[in-house]
Amino acid sequence: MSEPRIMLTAMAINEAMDIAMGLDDKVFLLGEDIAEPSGGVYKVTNGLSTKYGAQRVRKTPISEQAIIGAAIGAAIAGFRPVAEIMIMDFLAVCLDQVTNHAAKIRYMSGGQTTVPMVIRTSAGAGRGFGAQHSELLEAFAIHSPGMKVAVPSTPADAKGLLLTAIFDDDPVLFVEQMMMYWDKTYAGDVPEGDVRVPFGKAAIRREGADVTLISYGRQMYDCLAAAELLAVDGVSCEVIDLRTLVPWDEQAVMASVAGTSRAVVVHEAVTRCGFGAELSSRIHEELFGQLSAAVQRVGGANTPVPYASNLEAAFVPQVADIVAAVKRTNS
Amino acid sequence: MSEPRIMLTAMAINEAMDIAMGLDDKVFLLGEDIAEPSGGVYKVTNGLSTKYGAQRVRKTPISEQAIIGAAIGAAIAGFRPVAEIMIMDFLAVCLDQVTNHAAKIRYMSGGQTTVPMVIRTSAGAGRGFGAQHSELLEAFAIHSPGMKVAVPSTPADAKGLLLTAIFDDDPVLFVEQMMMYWDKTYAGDVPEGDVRVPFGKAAIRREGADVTLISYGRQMYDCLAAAELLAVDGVSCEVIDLRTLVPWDEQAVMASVAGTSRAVVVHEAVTRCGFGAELSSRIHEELFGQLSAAVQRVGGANTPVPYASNLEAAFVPQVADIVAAVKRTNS
Amino acid sequence: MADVQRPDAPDRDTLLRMFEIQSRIKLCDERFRMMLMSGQIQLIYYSPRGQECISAGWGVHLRPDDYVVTIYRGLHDHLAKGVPLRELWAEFLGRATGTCKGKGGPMHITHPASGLMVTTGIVGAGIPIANGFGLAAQLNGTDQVTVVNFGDGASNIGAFHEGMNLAAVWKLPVVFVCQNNLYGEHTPMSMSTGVDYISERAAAYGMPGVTVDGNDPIATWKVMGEAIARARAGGGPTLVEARTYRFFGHLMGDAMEYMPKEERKAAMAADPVVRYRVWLVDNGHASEAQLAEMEEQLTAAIDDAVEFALNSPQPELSELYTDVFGDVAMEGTTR
Amino acid sequence: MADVQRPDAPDRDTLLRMFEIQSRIKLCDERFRMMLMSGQIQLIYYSPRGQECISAGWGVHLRPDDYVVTIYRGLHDHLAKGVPLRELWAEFLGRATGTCKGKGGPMHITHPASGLMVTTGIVGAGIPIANGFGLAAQLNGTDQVTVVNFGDGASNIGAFHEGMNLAAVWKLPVVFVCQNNLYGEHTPMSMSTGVDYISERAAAYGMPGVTVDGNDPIATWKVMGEAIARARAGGGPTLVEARTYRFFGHLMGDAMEYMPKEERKAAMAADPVVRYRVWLVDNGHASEAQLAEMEEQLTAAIDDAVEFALNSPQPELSELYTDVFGDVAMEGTTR
Ligand SMILES: Cc1ncc(C[n+]2csc(CCOP(=O)(O)OP(=O)(O)O)c2C)c(N)n1
Ligand SMILES: Cc1ncc(C[n+]2csc(CCOP(=O)(O)OP(=O)(O)O)c2C)c(N)n1
Ligand SMILES: [Mg+2]
Ligand SMILES: [Mg+2]
Repeated sequence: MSEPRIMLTAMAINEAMDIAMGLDDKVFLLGEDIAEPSGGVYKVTNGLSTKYGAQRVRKTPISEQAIIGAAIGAAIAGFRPVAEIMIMDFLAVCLDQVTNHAAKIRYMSGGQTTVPMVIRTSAGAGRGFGAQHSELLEAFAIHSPGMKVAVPSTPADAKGLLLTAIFDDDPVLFVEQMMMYWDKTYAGDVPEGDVRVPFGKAAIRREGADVTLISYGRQMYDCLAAAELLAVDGVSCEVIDLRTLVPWDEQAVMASVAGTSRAVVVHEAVTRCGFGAELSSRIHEELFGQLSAAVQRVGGANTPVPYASNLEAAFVPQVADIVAAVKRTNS
Repeated sequence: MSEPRIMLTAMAINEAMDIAMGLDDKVFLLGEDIAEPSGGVYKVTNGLSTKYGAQRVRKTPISEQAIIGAAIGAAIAGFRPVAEIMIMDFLAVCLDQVTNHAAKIRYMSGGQTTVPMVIRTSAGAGRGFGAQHSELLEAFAIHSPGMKVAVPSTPADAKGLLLTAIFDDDPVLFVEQMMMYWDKTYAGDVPEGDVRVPFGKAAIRREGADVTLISYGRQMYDCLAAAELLAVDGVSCEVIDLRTLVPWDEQAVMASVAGTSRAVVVHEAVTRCGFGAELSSRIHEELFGQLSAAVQRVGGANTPVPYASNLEAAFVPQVADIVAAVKRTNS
Repeated sequence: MADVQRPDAPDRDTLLRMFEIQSRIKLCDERFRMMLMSGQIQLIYYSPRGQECISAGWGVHLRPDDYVVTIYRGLHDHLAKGVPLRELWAEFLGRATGTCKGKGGPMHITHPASGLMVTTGIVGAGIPIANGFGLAAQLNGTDQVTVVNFGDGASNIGAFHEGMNLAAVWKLPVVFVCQNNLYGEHTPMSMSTGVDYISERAAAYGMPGVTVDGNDPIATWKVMGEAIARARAGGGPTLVEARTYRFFGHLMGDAMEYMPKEERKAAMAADPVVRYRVWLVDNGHASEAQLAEMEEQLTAAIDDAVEFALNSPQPELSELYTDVFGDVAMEGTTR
Repeated sequence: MADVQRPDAPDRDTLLRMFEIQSRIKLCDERFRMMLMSGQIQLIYYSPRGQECISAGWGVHLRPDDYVVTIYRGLHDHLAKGVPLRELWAEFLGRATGTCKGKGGPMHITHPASGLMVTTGIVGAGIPIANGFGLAAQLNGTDQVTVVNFGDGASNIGAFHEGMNLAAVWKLPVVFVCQNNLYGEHTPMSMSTGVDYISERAAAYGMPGVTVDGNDPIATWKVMGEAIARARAGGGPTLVEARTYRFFGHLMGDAMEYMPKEERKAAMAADPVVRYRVWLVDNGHASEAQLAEMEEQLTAAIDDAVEFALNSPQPELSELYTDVFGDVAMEGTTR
């Protein structure tokens, strides 16, 4: 049942959808180009329309409002739709359906109607896609009460969190960093079968005593790399991978930072008003007296994502930025 | 030229548009129902279509994407459009035009094309409008590099900041709290003529020594009220009104907090991932060693805006919440 | 229509059920406006007065398990779908006993037990959501129909377009009811819309489109019946434009300067509910006494609902934090 | 069309100018694909191959001060509007000498000097923005025309609907050019769109709509000319659907499993640029030598542009922080 196998992220996500559809015929997928013969522009839904048919793996027109709207209605009526928004920046064309409807309907109905749906979306810079295809916008959903948000970093989490998301009774924004889909660097063990990863439980990816690095998604690897480098200088970093941002594991974070007295938060999204600001604020609010230094933030530049590869690389937070931030907590 | 007169907020905003249109025939207005005979659902554009004609005060269909798009194109072509999005929650139906286009076009074009436009929008709870007509969403724009953001608190600022916004060469989101439009409580002196208020310069609304209250828009008055109450207990509050959030006056804030060593940030928007988180983070980052307590945040509840008047009132931050937050900085 | 027998009319029972729905709406609306004007209650109120026949026209065709989606101007639709008066009034007044515990309010009336699934305040946004209900029925293999209501102004927003096209491509069992009251807020339809008849837009999706006089209950009943039957039989969606008039401006307190006085006067003089009542009596479908009794009963039910609502408490303050998420553990989150 | 004289054809100069634009596009595209396949350059590339005649069709009608808006698949439109080869190539390669200093990239080519105002990567989003250029011309009282290009798939998104309606209501001098290549990414138009001809959608806005064979340069030239002339004369907008075929999948590297092989083969066999070339020679509009020389010159210009681009530096790292705002004081903002 839970024999581990090395898998790529895209395959793990595919497997989660496969398992969910096998378990519950109320689960269906909809989105642009997700069906065969192509199986999705990133091949993440590959094979699923062949296995489950065009009724349950539904290709849509280029109509993101219609996609999310159909998912909302079907979810209220008892289904568990998994809607794909091809690239996260396109959330902006359907945000009304996401924030004004999916997120608020449970509340506005006094709990009568629930919206158990998942919005899967791929995100992130690094592919030379330019300013309108490279953003991480999780902050929009986090600032919209009613939405849950997951950002996996490992194939096992991608699978396990997606299974949890699909069977959760609230709408979940599920963020997949496209750089990770098919890159072997990010491959990892994935247990077989219906193994779920709970929301709101962070993973401690490395234990350490001097400073806590808090991140999620692909930036977790940069934190690990920074921790390696810093270890050489004798700085011991604890690396926390949040896995879900709404809810997020305050307990684990506070416990770690209470121990280390120093924290750095890292994400790819634009720093200004990003989730790092929320994390930083909460840590200061809870642990002010126990901190040796201000919580440091490392995020994307406060700019649109540039095209030229050197600028794009500079936009994304680097391992060196994390190392520098850790050093700031020690000065 | 600058004889002060007592005006209501809506009138001050109206006067700014009137002056701008008189000064520059490239300024025009567009939005739903903004023309005569009704002059806008809140009468903020009253009289302007009669004075400047239907060509320059343009009623639109209910098509927010078309409104913002038309403003963007015209702005690039040399106009200074002032687009009205009736209620701030409706930003969600046109966010793509705002964040992916208005905000990014200067950058994506390498500075060749600029987008000198203003998006005026009314916002805020307190009118019994429910979850979809009551939100403050300035965080979305702040997290979208390229957008400037202004949130006036006084009629003089409403006029002066709007004039600056219209003649600024970047897109500006101009947030008007609808509770203030016609309420005499918020009336104030407004200088005559083309008197502009610069962006990025905070106003110190009350001087104080013990704690700095930082806010913007209508919540500034709650800060003043809290300061009054706290003065009775011998706590001296400095009240800073940011006026613009992008850019924001870091210098003034840091100077004040360096002096008081305590800060509370206050806004109406949902607390989680709101601009208060950014402010709190920045203050900690800059002044950690000089702070006596963690920066406290007071914001809207982490919920959609409820309908029942008692719940709606509880959603919005109260003077008592500010007082309590100040007390937390002293414990 | 006053003194003509209509060969296209439905049976007597249906005729009277339509009148009952219309009257319930009309009387409720009158009570709301009266109580608002007298200051007894305070709320943002979008009167549906003048549009009663439209919702009655689809109301009598629908089953309880059919789905309805509507908008802020939704009172008539809520009542036509059978949302109970007490809970409806309580919700309008923001009471704990309301359909949504007072947390949604008039713009967000929800009552799944009656099939009233979503009321939205965002123009056009209900249209894509309605497709989801249609899709659920299609996937479940039931013959449930979804009716989604919206205004003429809504036909200019993106969500309308995306929703209509998807419904057509997927042949969803959804009836799109455009209640064309000739105005969107303060703007006459002709100033904002590239066509004269909203139904012309159906062709852009390969969908049947039909315009009906929404003030003629029988014609409306017929057109709605055809569209609903087509959807139920798997024949796909229809766009029905029901033309009518909004008696009282966009919302209560609206000065209505933009509505020509004569136009409004004429529309009110031709009050479709009053006209229909006369026709029912004149043509022997009901006696004056019978209708008067029905109206009395409705008035009594409204009296009861108003009292129920006024006597109900506001929600507990703790309700601010509930129903954000399904997990109790995530509730009670502070600011 | 190979051996027939066309009475509807424009003068010889126009015929040759169209061919020149088409060839510039075709040769540029071939160079891009060759360099990509050989690994000399790396970028996300959306080939416009097959769609050349459409942009050439409007290109010869436009003045430098007319406005064009286009999309990620925009190379043909950029070239038809006269964006200079060197800066264009440099931008595609992300160099400091590019139209946008390398900061925008192929999806965001901007060159106001040629009237190429906006290139967007968001499907449909250019349509509402194009209206703004049209409005500017209208308010300024000039007779400038705006041409906005988009795909068949884009006709299903909300922005299309809102933009078309507003243009019609305001009678804007905008020509909406739907380059219907029968696919949106991997999805054939028939699976996503409720109509067979996108031009049918124009009626939903009271706008003239016309479908033309976008592979027939002369027919396309004629239809574009009429639409542009109408807009220039104050007659308002037109929706032109130019039907064509996308030779190479959605983007470079696309496995094209979803495009029937025979269909693609047939389209490529009927290559409109090649066909047009033959027709020009067969009908005496140009000699083989003349066209060959033109192609040689274009090739030389492309050689030059490629060399220019390859020899240009990437932008300075400090450029990351510039052009976010107009105020220098706000630049250099750190993370
Ligand atoms: C997206 C959006 N834009 C604007 C509004 C403000 N608004 C509320 S109702 C309305 C008019 C709608 O007109 P119509 O669709 O004809 O419906 P009616 O009110 O006439 O029933 C407008 C503009 C809104 N609620 N949502
Ligand atoms: C709003 C939005 N949704 C989805 C996409 C992803 N996407 C890019 S191109 C494309 C297909 C567009 O098809 P069409 O409009 O026919 O243009 P073509 O590529 O065929 O020229 C899609 C779905 C996008 N860029 N923007
Ligand atoms: Mg209307
Ligand atoms: Mg296409």
